[in-house]
Amino acid sequence: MSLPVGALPLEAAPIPAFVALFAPAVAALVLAAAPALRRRGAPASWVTLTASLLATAAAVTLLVTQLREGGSHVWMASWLQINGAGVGDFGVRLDGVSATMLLVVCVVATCVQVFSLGYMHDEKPPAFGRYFAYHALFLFSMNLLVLAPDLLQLFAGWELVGATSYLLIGFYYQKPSAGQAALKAFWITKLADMGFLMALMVLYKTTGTFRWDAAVTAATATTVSGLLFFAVVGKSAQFPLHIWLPDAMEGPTPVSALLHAATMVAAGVFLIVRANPLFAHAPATRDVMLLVGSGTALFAACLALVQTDIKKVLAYSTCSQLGYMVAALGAGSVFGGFFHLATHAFFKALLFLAAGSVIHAVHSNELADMGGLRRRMPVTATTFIIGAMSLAGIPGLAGFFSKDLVLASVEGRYGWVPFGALMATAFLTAFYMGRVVFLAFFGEARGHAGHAHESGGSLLVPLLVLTVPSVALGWVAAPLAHLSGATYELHLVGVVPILAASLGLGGFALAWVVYGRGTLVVSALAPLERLVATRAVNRVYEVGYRRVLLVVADVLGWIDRYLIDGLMNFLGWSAVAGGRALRRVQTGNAQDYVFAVVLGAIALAAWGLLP
Amino acid sequence: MTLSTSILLAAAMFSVGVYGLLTRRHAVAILLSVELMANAANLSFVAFSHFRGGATGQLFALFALAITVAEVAVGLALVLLLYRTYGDTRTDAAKELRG
Amino acid sequence: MIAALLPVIVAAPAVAALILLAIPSRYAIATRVVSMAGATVSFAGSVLAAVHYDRHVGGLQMPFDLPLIPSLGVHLSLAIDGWGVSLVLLTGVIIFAAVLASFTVQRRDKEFFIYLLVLVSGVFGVFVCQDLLIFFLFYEIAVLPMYLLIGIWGSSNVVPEAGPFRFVWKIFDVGGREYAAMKLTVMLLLGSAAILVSIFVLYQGAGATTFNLGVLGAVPYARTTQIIVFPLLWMGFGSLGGVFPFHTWSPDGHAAAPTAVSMLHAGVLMKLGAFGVIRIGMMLLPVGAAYWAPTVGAVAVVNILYGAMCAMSQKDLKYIVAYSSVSHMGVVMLGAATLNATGWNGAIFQMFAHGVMTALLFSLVGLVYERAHTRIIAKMGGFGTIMPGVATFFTLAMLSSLGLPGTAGFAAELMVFLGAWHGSHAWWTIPAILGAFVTAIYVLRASRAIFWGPGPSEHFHDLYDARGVEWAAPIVLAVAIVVFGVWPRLLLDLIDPATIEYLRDFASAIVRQP
Amino acid sequence: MTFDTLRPLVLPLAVTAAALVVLLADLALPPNSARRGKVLGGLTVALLSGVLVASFVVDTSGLAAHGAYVGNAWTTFFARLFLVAGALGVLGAMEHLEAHAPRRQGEYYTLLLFSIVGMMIVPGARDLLLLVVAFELMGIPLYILAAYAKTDAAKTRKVSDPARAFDAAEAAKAPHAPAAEAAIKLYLVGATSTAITLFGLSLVVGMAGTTRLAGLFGAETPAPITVVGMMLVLAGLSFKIGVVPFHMWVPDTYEGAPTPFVAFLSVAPKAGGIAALVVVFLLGTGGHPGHWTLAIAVLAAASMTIGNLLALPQTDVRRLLGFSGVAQMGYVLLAIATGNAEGLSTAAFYLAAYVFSNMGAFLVLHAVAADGGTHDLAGLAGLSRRSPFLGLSLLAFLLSLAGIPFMIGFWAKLFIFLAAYRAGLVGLVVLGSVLAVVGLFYYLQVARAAYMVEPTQAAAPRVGGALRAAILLCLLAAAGLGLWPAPLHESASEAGASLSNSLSTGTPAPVSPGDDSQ
Repeated sequence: MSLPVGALPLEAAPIPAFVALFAPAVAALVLAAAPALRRRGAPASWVTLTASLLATAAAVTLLVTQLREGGSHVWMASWLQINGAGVGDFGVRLDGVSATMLLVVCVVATCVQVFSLGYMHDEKPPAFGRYFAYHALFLFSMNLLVLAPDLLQLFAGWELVGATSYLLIGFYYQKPSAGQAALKAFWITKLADMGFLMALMVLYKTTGTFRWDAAVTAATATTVSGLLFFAVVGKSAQFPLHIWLPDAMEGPTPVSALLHAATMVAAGVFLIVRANPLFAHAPATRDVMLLVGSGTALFAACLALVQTDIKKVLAYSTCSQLGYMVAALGAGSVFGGFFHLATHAFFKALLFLAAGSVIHAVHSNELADMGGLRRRMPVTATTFIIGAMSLAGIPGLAGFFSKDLVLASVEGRYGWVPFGALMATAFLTAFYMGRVVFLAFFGEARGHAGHAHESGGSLLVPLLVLTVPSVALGWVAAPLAHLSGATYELHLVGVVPILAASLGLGGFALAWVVYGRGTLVVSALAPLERLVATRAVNRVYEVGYRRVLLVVADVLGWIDRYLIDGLMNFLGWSAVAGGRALRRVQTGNAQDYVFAVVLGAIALAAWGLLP
Repeated sequence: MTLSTSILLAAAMFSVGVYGLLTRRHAVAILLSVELMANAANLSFVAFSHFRGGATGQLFALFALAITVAEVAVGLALVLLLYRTYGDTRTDAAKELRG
Repeated sequence: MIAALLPVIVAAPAVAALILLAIPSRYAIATRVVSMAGATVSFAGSVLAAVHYDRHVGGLQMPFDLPLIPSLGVHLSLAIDGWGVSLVLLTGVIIFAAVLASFTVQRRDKEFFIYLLVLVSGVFGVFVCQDLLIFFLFYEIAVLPMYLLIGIWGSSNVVPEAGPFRFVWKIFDVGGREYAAMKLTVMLLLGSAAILVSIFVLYQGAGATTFNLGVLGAVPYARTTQIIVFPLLWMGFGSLGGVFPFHTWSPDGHAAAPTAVSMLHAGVLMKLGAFGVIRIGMMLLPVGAAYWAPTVGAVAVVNILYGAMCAMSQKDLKYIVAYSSVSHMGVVMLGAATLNATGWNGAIFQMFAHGVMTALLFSLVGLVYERAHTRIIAKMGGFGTIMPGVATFFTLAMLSSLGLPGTAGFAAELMVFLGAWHGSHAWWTIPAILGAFVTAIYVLRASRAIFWGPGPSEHFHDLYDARGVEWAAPIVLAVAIVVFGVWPRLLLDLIDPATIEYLRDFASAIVRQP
Repeated sequence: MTFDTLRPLVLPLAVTAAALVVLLADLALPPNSARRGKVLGGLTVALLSGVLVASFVVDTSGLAAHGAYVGNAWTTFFARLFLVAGALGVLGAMEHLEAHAPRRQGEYYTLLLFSIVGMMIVPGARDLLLLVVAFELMGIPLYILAAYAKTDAAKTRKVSDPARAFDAAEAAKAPHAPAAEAAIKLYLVGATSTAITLFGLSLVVGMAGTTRLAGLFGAETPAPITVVGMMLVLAGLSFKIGVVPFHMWVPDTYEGAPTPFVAFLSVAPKAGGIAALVVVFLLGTGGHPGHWTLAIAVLAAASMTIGNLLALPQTDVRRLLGFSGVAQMGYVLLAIATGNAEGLSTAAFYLAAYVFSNMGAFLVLHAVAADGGTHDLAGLAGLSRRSPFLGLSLLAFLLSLAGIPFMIGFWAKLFIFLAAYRAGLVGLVVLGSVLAVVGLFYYLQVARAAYMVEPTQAAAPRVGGALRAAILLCLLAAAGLGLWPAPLHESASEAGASLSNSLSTGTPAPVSPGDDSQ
């Protein structure tokens, strides 16, 4: 099997790549192997943070190198040995996409970890240490995924981030709801991952490798990409497998920021970007992606309208934005999807962290317990509003550029239906973000909000850091596009950008009218609230789990114990029963014994007389 | 009297012995029945010897007699023991060992 | 010195057992030291064998031969190949951990160690033996002590049966340790009966001069013979390998067994069965194997899915782990049935992976049981707060069980699934993968029910985390899971050359089939 | 008649002499001497061991008594087997006799020795007359020995020391040991069998006109009446082996007779019976695979099945071992049914293995019961903790009987199955190996009692030195030969081959009386 162009043995990989991959791994190992260190709390956080900073520095170096030199390089070793040949690549693949993604991941992760220093400060030291150990493991897994030279390693990273997500959602494992949410998240993504596994098998059977750039027929490409997309639907929380993401908000807020907004859920999108050679040959899959993506975007945005929990609003918003990305990729705009991923990672992380800051201050997730925080927490409020505007696509902010790109890419497809949906979503996005902003930061303080204080430095610094890309990333779209092998032209004037911008502004305006001024009560949302309260999609899964899976399991368990095992027991019992029955022949009367002898003799003699 | 009638006689005698063996309760009667069976064998030995020539059968019958005598001697001792233990000489008195 | 390595590995535990016989039972420490020494010698020997095995040369190495009954051609002949090395290593790791985990045995500890060590000698013997009859002999040795180990030191099922048929339970004392021990023994020995008959056929068919596996492997048995005998071997060995429907001893047996015994039994002994199917059944009867492979594969898939579903319905922690073994052994058998290198590598690797993983699970379940005195999941909850270490290891084992990358379980299942998809019956893969998904459901469900949730009830306030030497077994096993999970080539480089050789022989036998 | 013509018979003759020596010593010793038992028992064991040693020194091959007796490896093998069984039986019984019948010990040993003489002649007999006499010499002392404990009944009935009894109430209900009943059952079935044998023989011998085995059948198909005769002989001989349906005395006698005697009764006479069967049906029929081969196979199947099934529900270990013995003899018949040298050698091997395993098991049982215990499963409760030695030995013997590796019994079963398989008796092999698992089930029930049930008393049973030595010897043999079966296997093969040779080359033609050339 020949290695792809530019493949180098693992030993020759540049040191930064190693650092980015293994610094968090070492941190995770150290924290796993040294419980004394971990259980002390603070030292654990420093171990993880050091690793993250190292990884970030490495990522910067790698990106700079990429910007300067470009090209794509693979350093790897075979992970399996089958029939005398190496199978599966373990190593790093460096190109524009992975370098960009690596930087996004590392920066957001570092910010989140710094934020966590303050946010999780009240945890007991062992829990604090455990939290940071998980973070180190997560960063390793995510980098493993990002740097993967083939789909096998990507899958490994994919599964590992899933497991870390499970651990982090269930971080407050004593809370039953957290446990439930962790299981739900893991099960649903795991179900979707079966698609990934199948894709690996199909790919391996036809090409003997797990590379996404292997030459395949259109049929194989469609199968593989379709299966991969199924995995993406789970991981990136697309309809109908999106239900785990809102529940995942049970985890600590920084975790929601990092895993369930910025990076892990975006892994699905990243996968499509990576495996573009496969998807490019599969128009059918792309069509499905377009429809699912735009549908999810609109659907989730509607759900976000009526959430009362600030994190849930953001969670549905994440679903919705991921729908944007998927739709863009479905429309064939790889860079559009990827760019939105990058901007979204920053502003959504920012939003979540700012929300975390708020929650930290008011000790509640409910919007009803907030209000008027703009004066009490000015920095948090400002950064949140900037993030919200970026998300809503206010011109000039990062979100505007990427959203514009997405919208442009779906223009005219399927009789403008996806376009319409995404446009509507843009409006709704602005509206629900406006709702949050006005409910939380404006108006009268409710509940604890009156006593809230601005958070400390370790919470605010990450916010400020993340504000920068949330605002400015749009202006460096061109070099990023170049890195990904695409071209990007900035066009601010056109039907789409202007429409999108005005919809965004309109959404905010409407939100101000409804929630800021309170002059208009939107009774139209009432049916939607009722609809959401039915949890219809969730019910389907619950029935599948409780009424089908568990019942079938119980029936099979019964069959195993009573029929299959029962048969074995019956055989054993019948032998003993046979022995018992035969015992009666042994009467104890000597004459009967003699009788048996005589009978035996007669039988034998008769046998002898037979011809 | 031919060989076959002698053998048939022996067989009949043997059968009578078997019948007695199976139906009599008294240990001594049973011993007698066994003796009848053994003597049926002796009769057959001698009959063969008589009709077919050669002394083998007669020789064998002598040995067989000696053996059965030894056996019966032991048997009677056992009957005595039976009586002493159970106060009865019917074999079905001793049926504690079973199952 | 290397020439004597295999006999040393095999004999060390038995010798330790003999020494134990001479030590008065009141010397608890000496008992443990001697047992540990026996286990350590074997463990070190197996590591040495793995290091020393020359994988570039391949084939059977470190031969040892002792004619036992020359007139029949019975030789105590030991040699090792890549498969053997992996499985000997597995056994070494597990007996090492199992002896450590048994340090807490209080009642009749000397006897316990004696049986445990004798059993392990048998296991080692099977993996390195190159003589069919001696193979069988060691196989029996490995199976038999289980009766006493479970019957004396086992625990009885405490989940009360419900439903209209519970009287059946009363009749048989189902779930009782003696019931479990007897059922296990009888079912496995029924399997042995089938194996014995098959051995006769093979021996006689080869001219009745030798039992050497290499020689027998080269004998082209008639097609009919192969087709008749292979299922006998499959079912015979399969009864130990947990093949449906001969698996029912396994839940009761594993559940009733004491910790170390469960570890050994699920960790190593079930592998003996699967190894027997592959090494004896498939290698000696290739045509029969090829003929029956679809059936073997289909039953393996049933094992995977059915075992997983049954595990989900269990209320007793040990039963869950036991049924998960049934399910995972299905993966091994599925790999075997693929008849290709990927699947076979996967099967052998899965033997290792599942061995280590399930041993870890059982050692932890043992720890929990020792403290909580219950195995009923419904009664547990929130143990994570007070036994965080156990919870962590348990989570690791569970994640390996569901095939998380980075744990040994992943590489194994991946290869098996790849092999199955590559094979002639690709459809097997789909239910098998579904089974893997169901595994994810039941293992995490159990893990959550035990360790998560609000702190434990009053009843369990005096629980405590693992202590001192109790850590040793989980650590050893967890390290094995992670090391071989992260870099499976450590083993695959040993397994693969052997697989290639076997596969070559297999393929040529199919080609020149009568 | 020179000594040379008797040389093949030197071993049985030596044992006869030994019996007379013991008889005289018994008369010579003062009746109330305390050391009487030790001297007599020791003497017997010493003499038997001497003969055993002699069997390795003296060449006993050749014809004796005008060809009525043939000595070869087969007879030597069996002679040693009987000598070992006898010695072990005496060792095991010594303390028991001393305690229960101090004044009748001489009789016991003498009778035992006479029985052994009979046994030793049977395998080499080539003349029906000699065979019948030897067979009866073997059998008649056994009737007496079975009734030997005639006074035991009363003793066992009332438990002397309730504190040492397992459970006073249980013990009161437990069947006491009615030696009379045991003996009378053995006797009645035995006498009937003798009569049947004699009647059968009268037909066979009458038709053939000779008592020499070699002359019983010509080349032509035997007449129906001869066949009937042979079948009756088969029925008669089967009693001694205790195969179904001639087995019913077995458990009752085992339960009622004194256990040390049962230890001997359960192995040696069975081997003698098998030897007689082999002589009559392989040599006598000139190897005609006729009805009898099939009949023997049917008996084997019936014994294996019924014996194993009936052993399952037993709680008295003596009965359990009795039924298991029925099954074990089924396995031996399986070997005989092959009718070839390999089958014969495996049968010989099996019998040797059976001697050690079964005697050992009975002796352990006796050791437990002798010290105030009982013979049932409850009596064994916790044995492994009361006495690790007895527990381990019992386990070893049980595993050997069940055919588990590294015990001699494993090889025995293996060889038999292999031989049977090679002779084409595949169905019986399958049946046998499945039933072996059933066998394991009940053997493990015994092991369960010894290992898993909590002991009801802590003290180890007091075991006399001789009994302990006997158990140890059995254990060493069962385990040692299990680890290294080659020597026994070689010698059994040789034995089987020598018998088979004399079959294929034809036994020497019937020698006319007065011809002393051989």
